[in-house]
Amino acid sequence: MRRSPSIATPLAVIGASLVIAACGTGDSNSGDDGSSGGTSAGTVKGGPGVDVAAKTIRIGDINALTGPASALGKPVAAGHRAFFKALNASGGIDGWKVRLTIKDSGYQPQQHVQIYNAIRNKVALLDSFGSPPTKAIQALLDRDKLVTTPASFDSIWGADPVIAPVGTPYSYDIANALDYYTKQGKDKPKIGIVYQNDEYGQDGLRGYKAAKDKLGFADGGRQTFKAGDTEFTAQIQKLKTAGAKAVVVVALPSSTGPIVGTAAALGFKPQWILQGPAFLEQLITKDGSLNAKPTPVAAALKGALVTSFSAPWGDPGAPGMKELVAAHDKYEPGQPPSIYFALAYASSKVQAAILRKAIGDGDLSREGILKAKQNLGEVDLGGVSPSVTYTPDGGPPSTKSLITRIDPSVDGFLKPVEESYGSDVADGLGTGG
Amino acid sequence: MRRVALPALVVFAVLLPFGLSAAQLTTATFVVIAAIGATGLNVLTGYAGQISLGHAAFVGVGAYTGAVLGSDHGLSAFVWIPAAGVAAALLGALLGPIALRLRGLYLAIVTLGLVFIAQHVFFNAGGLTGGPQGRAFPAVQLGAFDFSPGKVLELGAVTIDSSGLYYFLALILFAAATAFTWNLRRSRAGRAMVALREREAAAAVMGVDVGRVKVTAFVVSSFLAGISGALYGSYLSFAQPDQWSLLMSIQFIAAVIVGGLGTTAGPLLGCAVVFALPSLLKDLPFLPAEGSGGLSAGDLTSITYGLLIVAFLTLEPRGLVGIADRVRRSRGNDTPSKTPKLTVTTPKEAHP
Amino acid sequence: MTEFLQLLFQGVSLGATYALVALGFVVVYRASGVINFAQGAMLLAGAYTISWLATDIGVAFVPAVLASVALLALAGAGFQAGVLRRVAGEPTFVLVMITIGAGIAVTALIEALFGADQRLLGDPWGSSSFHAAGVTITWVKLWGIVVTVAALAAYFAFDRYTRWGLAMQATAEDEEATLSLGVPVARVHLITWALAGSLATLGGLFLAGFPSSPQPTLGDAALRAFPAIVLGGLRSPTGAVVGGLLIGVTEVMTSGYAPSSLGDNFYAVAPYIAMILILLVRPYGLFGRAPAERL
Amino acid sequence: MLEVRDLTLRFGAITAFEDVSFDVARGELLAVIGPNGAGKSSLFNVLSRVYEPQSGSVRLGGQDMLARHRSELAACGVARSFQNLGLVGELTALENVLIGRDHLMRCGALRGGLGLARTEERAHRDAARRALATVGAQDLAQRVVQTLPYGDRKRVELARCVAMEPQLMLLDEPVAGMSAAERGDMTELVRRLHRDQGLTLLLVEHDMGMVMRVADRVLVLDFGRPIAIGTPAEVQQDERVIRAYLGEELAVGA
Repeated sequence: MRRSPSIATPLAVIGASLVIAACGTGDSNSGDDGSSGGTSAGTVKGGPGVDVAAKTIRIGDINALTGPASALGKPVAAGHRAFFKALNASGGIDGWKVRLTIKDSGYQPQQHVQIYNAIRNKVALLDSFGSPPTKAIQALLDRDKLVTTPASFDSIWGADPVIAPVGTPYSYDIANALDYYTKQGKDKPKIGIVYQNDEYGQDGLRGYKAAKDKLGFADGGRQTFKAGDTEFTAQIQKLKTAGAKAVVVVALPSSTGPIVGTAAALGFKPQWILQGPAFLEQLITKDGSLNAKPTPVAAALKGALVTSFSAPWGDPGAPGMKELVAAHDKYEPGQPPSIYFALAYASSKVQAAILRKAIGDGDLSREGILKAKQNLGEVDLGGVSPSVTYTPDGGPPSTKSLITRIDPSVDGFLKPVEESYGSDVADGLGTGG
Repeated sequence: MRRVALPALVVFAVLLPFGLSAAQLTTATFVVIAAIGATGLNVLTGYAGQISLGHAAFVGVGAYTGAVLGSDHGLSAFVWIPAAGVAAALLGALLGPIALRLRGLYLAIVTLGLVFIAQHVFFNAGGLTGGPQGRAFPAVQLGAFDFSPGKVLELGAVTIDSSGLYYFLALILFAAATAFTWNLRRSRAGRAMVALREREAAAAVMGVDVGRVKVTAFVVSSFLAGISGALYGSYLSFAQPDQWSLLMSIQFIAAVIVGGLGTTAGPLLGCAVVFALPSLLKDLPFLPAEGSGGLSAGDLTSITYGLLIVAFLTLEPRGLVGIADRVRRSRGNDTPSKTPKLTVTTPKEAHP
Repeated sequence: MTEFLQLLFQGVSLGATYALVALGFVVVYRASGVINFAQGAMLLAGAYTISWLATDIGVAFVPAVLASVALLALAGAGFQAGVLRRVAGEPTFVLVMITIGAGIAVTALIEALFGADQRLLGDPWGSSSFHAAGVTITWVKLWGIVVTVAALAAYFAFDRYTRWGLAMQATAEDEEATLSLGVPVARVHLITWALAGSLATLGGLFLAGFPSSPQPTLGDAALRAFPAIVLGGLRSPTGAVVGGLLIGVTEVMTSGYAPSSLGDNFYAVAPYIAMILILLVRPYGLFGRAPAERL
Repeated sequence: MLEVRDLTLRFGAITAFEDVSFDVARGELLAVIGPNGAGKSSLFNVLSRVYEPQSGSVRLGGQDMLARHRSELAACGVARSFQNLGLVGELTALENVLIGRDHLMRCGALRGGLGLARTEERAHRDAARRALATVGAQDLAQRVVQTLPYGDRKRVELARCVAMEPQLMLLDEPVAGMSAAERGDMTELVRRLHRDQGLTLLLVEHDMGMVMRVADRVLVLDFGRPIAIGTPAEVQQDERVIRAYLGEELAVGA
């Protein structure tokens, strides 16, 4: 006969294990495990991801090469690669070479955490793609004091010393663009906004609201949508009925097309103001190159304002552009010209500047790199993006926006109208959150 | 055989973290956390035969309950972890009556709708969930134990870091959940669930209160989903409403099916495959390095992952436990274990 | 009023596309009791095949569409013969899970082959439109409705007047009995999957048409067709069409008129809420009947 | 004890049975017979609340059965077996019998899962074993039901009915599909339950041999109408019964 069925009562399992509660946790002496050549040699102190003997520094890049953001992640990865290949080929940073480890998290926070834990003791600096995944590792970054450059422009990054965003927060861009737009005309036009119902959209909305309060234009309607939607008629119809003269679009390119296209079909032709990520070269032509077949929405997008991350491709007005295009042509010729490539290139440049300062200070430990970042001061990005400034006080690295206008007849389709536009509205925004 | 296997498994599970790299331990922790939720779904789908694609909603409710009580009200993890289960269970109890009216794949689709409705609520209940921006989740604090990143537990020569602590906490809760469902399956309620799965109308005639049993199955299932969600949110530390997606539900149901429906070992085995496989595949040496052009490792991983599910279920529809059975039988001992086949009653309707 | 008519037109046109997708689900479900979760991936594959033929290869648009419909029909039948036939008789949910796995693989394959960037569809309509009673009607939407009606008519004629249609109905009623009558049930299953592939392609075509474009997220639209099939009743082709239209109109109308107290983007969940409410009243959908209970 | 009055069941235009009335006294064994399609199984399904009748009443010990949900019947003292077996194939015989005791058990999922229901569980396992012993299947307790031969499964099902501790037992073709020897055993078993334990039984059966041997009275249905009721001997002589069975073998004796 079988014994009556039971294994240890679940309660007992929990109870027994809690007996160990006599002990407790303490702080780890973090950071110094797992690094190769972590001791000081010569005059430079090493740290995780730094090989002092071989003079190499490893930078991690947790990117989104698959999944919903992969259209943006791929050029970003290419930009990082191109910059460091060019840098190493020209002798590196005072003889130090930089190695890049690129991993794909598919824009999933859980994957991001897993990958982060895999590489955290092997890298000296980190690139992290996207707001949600970066927020998932933010507590870990703070713990590990790992200086991280997010490919994301949430206003909130300015408040965290280990995060080094390279660029102007979304809300600042919107505020600046609206300031610029309203100052072009004499009367106060009605302005509406269409935004994606996520944190990216919310940050854009924050800029819109601040601008509306400060600049005093009339509300032309606030419409939301979900990423992946294909049907926008109702939203557009409402903006049209409200009589919006200008409409801010905080979207990803896959939604920008349908939004602008629907409006055009309904005979609604406002001044479009696109938040940087809403634009992609493929919105204008088949493969994003100048003479390829135009898309059905290309005509409607002509003249739209775009707060771009970076100067137009090959912009002669930006001294840094020449070097960028050269690096692109030599190392990543397969990547079509993209503002994301330029953005990533610029952010790598900031990382190199941080490392250069840390090497100069003789301290490549995590603490040393963090100190270098906080005391870096202004970094000139050669006009590719507005220059950025890092101080111990934190705050956004840049409050200026690069405002461009869509022109399908030029390479990259963006024509700068203001290289570095600032406004009181933007300056009053703070880091939010 | 079984008497050796269980202690051996326990020893293995306890020693495992010390043989893993930080990344592998993270993966293992996520797997065990997910296995708690899968154990719940195994009760609902494996025992009671109710197919739910809504598990992610319950996981999300648990996670947010934990966050609100633990972070916003500063309660102890002794409170917010169980409370997360209770909150999710309450939602499950509310849904049970709806499930009573629906059969088979109709229920699957309605629960699929639940995921979207829950996401809509999460997106709009900004005060609780942070809205679209997402919110931070509290680290577990159990008395003197602090699970925050950077804290370590030193037991003599052994050091356990934050990931390790989460791993062990999840392991203990998983063991408790498994013991609970093991007992359940061998008690009145568990038998009633199996009877319900096989012959709903006949079970009722035999005196099984079909309504109550269904609600019970939903409650147990969503309770464990809630616990799993609380730990998941806490370990992940930050999440946005779209974290609790249909994909997550599909991963859970895939885990219990791949593991072997209605079996004791199924949920853990299935979770190991479903939640660890993608990260393991990515590290295969023959895949091209990320960003080196051509097919990306990420794409290849997804393709392989999908094809593996297809190939696996085509070759062994009874799941991993079915394979274990085959191996055992080919060695010539033991009768096949009692892996039930889930027969969805496909309602035959008359239509005009 | 104009606004209402405009939204109504958009709703009907969206609903027509959902109807195509929903019919694809129902055709498979009727014959085999399986909900094909790979329908979204098939739709995506259809849209990309059209785009690839029409813009990369340079095939004229109409032949490109016809070729894609044929290719996807073959792919559907191939999947049935190569995979699903091997697991015939296994629990329904194992089969459903297999379709989920196939969906994941196909979606990832498309992304790997074509990249995540948007593409051109290669259709002749673009953004061209005309006006009627103040309502803007884009040609692509109008054609969407026309093709849907034609496809549905063809399907119903096939179902009603050919022996395959009768065989499909019989298989749906009782597979074993049908088999014993000498109906080649295996071929019936092949045909249903081929039909599902064709219908998905047409659905993909119009979902990817202006103002949208072929992009990897298009497959998610199949999820929105779920409420449609449940509303109508999983086994009822008529129900799929009515359900599809209902869901399309509900979605666009709530997008236009839902009060903001219901939360942002209420339209995205309105179809599911409608579905649940209707199922509470009619557990087998509008056109389904409760099955006779078996002991 | 059981009073059935004017019971009518229709499926759309098809009438399963019409105006069926009969009584079953306490301790009586009433057999329902009739040609295929006479409505016998439908009658059982109405009595066990699977089908909803269009009209009529069913009372058990004075209580209105039609007001009860089918899952309450067990608690009211009604047990039934199924023509196509109502067993769960993956479970052991013992577990199947235990399902029949569900309505007699009180511990819920929480206590069951925490392992706090063992006293109750043990008591009911003993009762279930006794029920298996009653039908001579005590050795089958730990066997998985789907591995058992058909005759044994029938016995396990009968054991479950016994374990339900009913006042009224409905048996749906208990010897269908059995070998001659098994039929003999089963007939004996039913007779013992009836005679020795004083159970009230309602029996649907095709096997006239069994019916004639065990039944106190017989109700004959034809095309959904009761055409005769009486002792086995009376019914055998009834002209309408003989006419109804014309062309069908009226197997008398064994």
